Amino acid sequence: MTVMTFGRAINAGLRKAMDQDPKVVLMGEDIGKLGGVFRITDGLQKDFGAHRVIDTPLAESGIMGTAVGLAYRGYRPVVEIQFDGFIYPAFDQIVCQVAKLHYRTQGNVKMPITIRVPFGGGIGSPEHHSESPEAYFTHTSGLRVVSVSNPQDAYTMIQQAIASDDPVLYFEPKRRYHTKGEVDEAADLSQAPAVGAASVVTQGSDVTLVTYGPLVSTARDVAIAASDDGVSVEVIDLRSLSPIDFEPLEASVRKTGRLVITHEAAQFGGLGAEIAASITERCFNYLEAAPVRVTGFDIPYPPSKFESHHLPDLDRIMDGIDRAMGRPNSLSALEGK
Amino acid sequence: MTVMTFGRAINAGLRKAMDQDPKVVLMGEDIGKLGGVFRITDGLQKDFGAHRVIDTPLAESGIMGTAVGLAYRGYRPVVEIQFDGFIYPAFDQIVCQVAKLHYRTQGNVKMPITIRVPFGGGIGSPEHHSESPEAYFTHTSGLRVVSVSNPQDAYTMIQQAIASDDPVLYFEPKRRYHTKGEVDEAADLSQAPAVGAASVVTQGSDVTLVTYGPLVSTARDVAIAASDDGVSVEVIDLRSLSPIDFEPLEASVRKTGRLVITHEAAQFGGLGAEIAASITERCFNYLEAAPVRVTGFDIPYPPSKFESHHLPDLDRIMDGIDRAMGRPNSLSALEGK
Amino acid sequence: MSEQHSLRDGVTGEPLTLITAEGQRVDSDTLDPWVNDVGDSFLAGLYEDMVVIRRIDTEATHLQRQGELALWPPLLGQEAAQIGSARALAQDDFVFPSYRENGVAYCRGVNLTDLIRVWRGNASSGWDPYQVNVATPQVIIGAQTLHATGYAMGLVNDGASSATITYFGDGATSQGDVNEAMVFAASFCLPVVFFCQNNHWAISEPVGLQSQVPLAGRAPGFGIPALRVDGNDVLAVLAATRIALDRACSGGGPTFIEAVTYRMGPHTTADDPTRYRDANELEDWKAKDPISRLAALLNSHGMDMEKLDADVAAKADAVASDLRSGCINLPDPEPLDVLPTFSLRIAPG
Amino acid sequence: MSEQHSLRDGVTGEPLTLITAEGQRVDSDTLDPWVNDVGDSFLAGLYEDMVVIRRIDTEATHLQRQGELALWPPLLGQEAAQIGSARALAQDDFVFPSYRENGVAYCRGVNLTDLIRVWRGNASSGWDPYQVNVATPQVIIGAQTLHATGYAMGLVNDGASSATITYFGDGATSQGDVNEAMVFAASFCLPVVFFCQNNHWAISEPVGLQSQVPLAGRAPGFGIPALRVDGNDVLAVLAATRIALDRACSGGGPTFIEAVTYRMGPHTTADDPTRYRDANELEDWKAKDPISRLAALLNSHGMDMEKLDADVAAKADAVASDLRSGCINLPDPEPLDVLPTFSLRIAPG
Ligand SMILES: Cc1ncc(C[n+]2csc(CCOP(=O)(O)OP(=O)(O)O)c2C)c(N)n1
Ligand SMILES: Cc1ncc(C[n+]2csc(CCOP(=O)(O)OP(=O)(O)O)c2C)c(N)n1
Ligand SMILES: [Mg+2]
Ligand SMILES: [Mg+2]
Repeated sequence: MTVMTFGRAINAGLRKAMDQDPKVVLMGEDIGKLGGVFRITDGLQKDFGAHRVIDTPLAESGIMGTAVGLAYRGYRPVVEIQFDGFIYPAFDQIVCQVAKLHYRTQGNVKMPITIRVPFGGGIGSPEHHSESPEAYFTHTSGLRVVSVSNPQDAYTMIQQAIASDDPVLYFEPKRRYHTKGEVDEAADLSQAPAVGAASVVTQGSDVTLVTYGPLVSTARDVAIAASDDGVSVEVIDLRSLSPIDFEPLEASVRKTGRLVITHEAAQFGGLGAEIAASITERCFNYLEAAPVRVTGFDIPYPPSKFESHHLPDLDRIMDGIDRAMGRPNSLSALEGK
Repeated sequence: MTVMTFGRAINAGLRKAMDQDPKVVLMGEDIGKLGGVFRITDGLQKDFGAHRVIDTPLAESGIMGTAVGLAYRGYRPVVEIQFDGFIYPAFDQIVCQVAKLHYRTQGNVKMPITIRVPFGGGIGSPEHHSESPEAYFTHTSGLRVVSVSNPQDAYTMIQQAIASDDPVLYFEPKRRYHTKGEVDEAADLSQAPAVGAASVVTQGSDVTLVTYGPLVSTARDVAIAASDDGVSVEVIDLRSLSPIDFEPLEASVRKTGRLVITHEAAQFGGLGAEIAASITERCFNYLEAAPVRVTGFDIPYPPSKFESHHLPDLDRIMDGIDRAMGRPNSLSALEGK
Repeated sequence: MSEQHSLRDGVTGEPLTLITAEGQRVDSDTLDPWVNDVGDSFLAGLYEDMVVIRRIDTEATHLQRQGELALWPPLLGQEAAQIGSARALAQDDFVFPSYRENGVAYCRGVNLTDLIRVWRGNASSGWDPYQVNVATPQVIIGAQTLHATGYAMGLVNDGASSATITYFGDGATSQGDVNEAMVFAASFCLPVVFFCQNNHWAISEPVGLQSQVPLAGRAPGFGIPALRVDGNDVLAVLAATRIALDRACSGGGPTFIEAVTYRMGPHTTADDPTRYRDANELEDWKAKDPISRLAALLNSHGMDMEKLDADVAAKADAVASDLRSGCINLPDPEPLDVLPTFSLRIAPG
Repeated sequence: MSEQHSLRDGVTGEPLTLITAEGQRVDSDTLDPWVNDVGDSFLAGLYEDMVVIRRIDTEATHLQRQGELALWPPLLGQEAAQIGSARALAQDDFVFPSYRENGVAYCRGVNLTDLIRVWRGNASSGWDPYQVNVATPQVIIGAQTLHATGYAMGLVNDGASSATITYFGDGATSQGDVNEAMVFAASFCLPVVFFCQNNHWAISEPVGLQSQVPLAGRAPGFGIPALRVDGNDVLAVLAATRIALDRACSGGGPTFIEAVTYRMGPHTTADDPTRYRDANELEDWKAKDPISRLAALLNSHGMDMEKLDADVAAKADAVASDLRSGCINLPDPEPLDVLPTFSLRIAPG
């Protein structure tokens, strides 16, 4: 076990994947000498060469389309999108090519592309640097989507994503890059939890709190704070956003009867809607209350002076728990209206 | 009242909007002499000139970005995207510019752009010609999204969309272009139902069936077929997909206690998830069963020989109604598993 | 002719030609050295190819009219562009086509039934790309040019000495992707041939709407050498493609070829070109037909055209009949085949 | 110098220059006619502008270091490119900038406090574009070039005789949008000036990664005339921009200007250029500083530089102090201001 930051864990995972498979190549803007604007690829170009850690021209569709061609040729490209908000120029190549080529060719052409996306807010950046676009991709058939919440998962899951023959979007909670945690670098990948498996982070019996990525650590804090209030919260880290591993969620909701979902992305049509709808379908007779969603507002990501109000935080999630528990909450005053 | 096809009704609405406001310009591929591949703009270039009905170079991002500039200058561009599957190259301009500019500039710069998208399947076309990408846009804050289901709405709502200072995605169910219906061309726009208002198409008391666009007419057929089965179905045409006019939905579900939602788009993260989640939040104590979704499969749109299996049709929606009603249905055999 | 002059000609001037519309062999300093080995029997082979793919095109159009195909994108008029380029390729070279390169696919050995699976609605792609080194037809305009670029990057990394060729239309040159592909190919000096069939129309839009200057002129600004050739001249196209492939395979990087040709049919069987284009234009281009000019040349060389035409017609008939029976006998897929056999999520809805 | 020769020079050869790095006035057939009216007092004004915006830049960088701004994108080294072009504009011309054009914004009359709202995190845009005819800073690389193109289309439809100018970097030239903007501008012959500040770097990527040939050479392939000018020469930039605006406003369509300059600071205050670039390169460019060369020229003309520098410093001090106090006194927004006052949907979550 080594203690390392989140960012370092991804770096170590990338290094291991590159060591093990010469077909793994990294591509992106500024990932070479600079090591990426977040330094996630720090040192890799020096060690593996510019043909495996490729600084590309400034064009996301170009990067993604080139990665498709490399995958066609048998490579396993790992693309870094510099910030969440810059993935959209590549949207067409992702949705029409990366996601569809294996279906289009009846599986003949595989697209083992990993798309790394530093995402989410909380770092005081200007527009387009703090977005949570995951729902666009979870709604796209043919893609796997994961998000990681701790250094160990970051390390393991980047390797699993690269090893997967399906294309994977790998969402990195950028505001947690400096969080430290223990990582077992020697762990056998085949013994690690499946990339698709959700995990119960904190056990509880009153209410199930589902989240992923940057809000997992907030959710842990919520569980602690709520227990002071006498509410026992079971926190589940989704890990895989598409497909979702519904079984642990169902099991938990059958036990608690109450569900809160939280994410930074806008609520309308966000992943929370799918989780709420699916769990309602699967556990209708167990639910004591409607699933509650605590999310970013349905507005473009606001200027950074507002982000503390925009992002779900301990207070807002606690309030969501109160709503799920039928306790007095911020919406109580609106009741009956 | 004039009887006209769906396609003709849009054409007439465009013509009226252009007549009334010289700032309305149409842009797109092949919309001039050809009148568009579906002939929706037939005759308009001849009558209004090539500076108002603009055949553009073949580049969707270019079209959308140019439309943004025209809107900056005070124009009201109406962009035709030739087919649903070709909207993705414009995704960045739509999501980062069209949707955000009014928020970014505190409302100083308005984006009264209408984006017309022939969408959905059922016309026997190859890949990328039959998609239902609406959920990408309904999840994007700052956009209005509507879909029309009959010639009268097509005629009225295209004018309302163009008149709106917000950007509007206007989804046209292409397989209904030849459907005929009565259109009141003289009707006063200010008397028409608001563009955001859902409408109850068929009244019923046992189950609420919510849909939009191409499946509204299927839903009507379902209501008739179900009534033979002794089930009274209330059909609601959403009309506005974002924002959703939840009140009539709530009222209906309070009455029926059961909800079925159907759309052609994939289920996972589709608009049906939002509707199910929102109605569960709003009507939890009235629901007799979990909301049921009947949708396209979670796969890329399949080759056309499969589309009759992929698209929700009368049988599959009837089955969804049976599920909502707790009657024997296609999933009964799986129960308890 | 000075090098300077011939280069300008080759990029933005009159298209380079070896066989005139009348079937006369003319010289070109640029192209001639690349077709020294081409004798009459090779030319006769190209002739056969062109006749056969025109026949495939006609047959498929009939099948569409008869309701056996959902759609067909004819290549009528573009036979020389497709055959001249495809016959320059080595087996290892990889093709990234658009939807219109049925002639190229034929040359690569795509099975006739596989050729029409997509257009009958049975499949989203008719063949396994790795069996014939041809990617599946690309519908998103221009997207494939980036795939060719990425594949070429893989070739370089692998130390392979083959190339990719990507086909796209005049309309496609307006797409960001095509321009980005040129940026990437130039930046990494990749073995890609950008083969633009300027058939003068993008559905109803004339090429002048996309660009008011010759399309080949676009490439040098990206650092990519370009050649503008008569796309109805199968020999000129062969020569130009050989130049480009030779450069690619010897580490010289990408080349852009504009093959100036004409789409004599509709955009697809769903299109009605009389709505937007002048019948005279079509007549002008009929006089430049790629097949008849080669016939005239072969005839002038003393070739027994009666025999050749009979042989070629027999071959074309056989191919057409295979195509038809393959099409008609293609069984409808089973409903459950809609589901992928690999890991995609399926909603229960 | 023949026209042919001067044109080639102007596009892909050495950048056109009027004031050398040493501050010597040299001739240019292409540019001279456009700056006949520029006397020493005008030059002194440009000098003041450059000093002031450099001072704004320094002050803002300090404010960022002191935690008063979240981020700042310095323009150090690019003063001549921004001032020379901005001072060529008429009031009605509309500017579509990237995030780095704070010097241009200053010239257009953007209020100093408004200038830093975005960088302090108070707003997504600091000013009302219609008050100053400058769009808000664009963060999505290249997107603004299409907006300039569309606005220019509107100008033509309105019969207006003004133009748009859009600023973007060397890195941006690789984006599809920038290339599509050239396609649209050329196709419709629109009054757009594509003003590329080639500052040699896109964050850590040298310009050679985007293009191995001069960027100005890109445009002619789209049918757009181009000028490659010394971007550290404020007079050459002024002349080139005037040429482009004149062409635009008289129906001649778009022009592409490559202003060859250098980003002497970091990409933004969050960047550390020592990780990727050689200190010698910076030294070389310091010798080509845009401000000192103009000082040398004015000095050689007998201008009283002591007085000028004192006046200019006073002005710069005043501006810097306004900027600082505007920044520090900017109140934090009220939480509820996060919600738009117009029709967006708000989730209750
Ligand atoms: C991204 C995208 N936009 C629009 C279309 C619709 N479309 C199909 S073919 C075509 C014209 C293509 O013209 P060109 O590139 O010249 O090729 P050609 O058909 O002439 O071979 C258009 C607009 C598409 N397939 N993809
Ligand atoms: C679409 C997009 N991709 C990536 C980025 C991240 N990014 C911001 S600035 C920059 C470099 C821009 O370089 P250049 O165009 O030369 O302009 P400069 O910063 O040198 O003025 C990058 C990659 C972005 N803002 N937008
Ligand atoms: Mg064409
Ligand atoms: Mg730069």
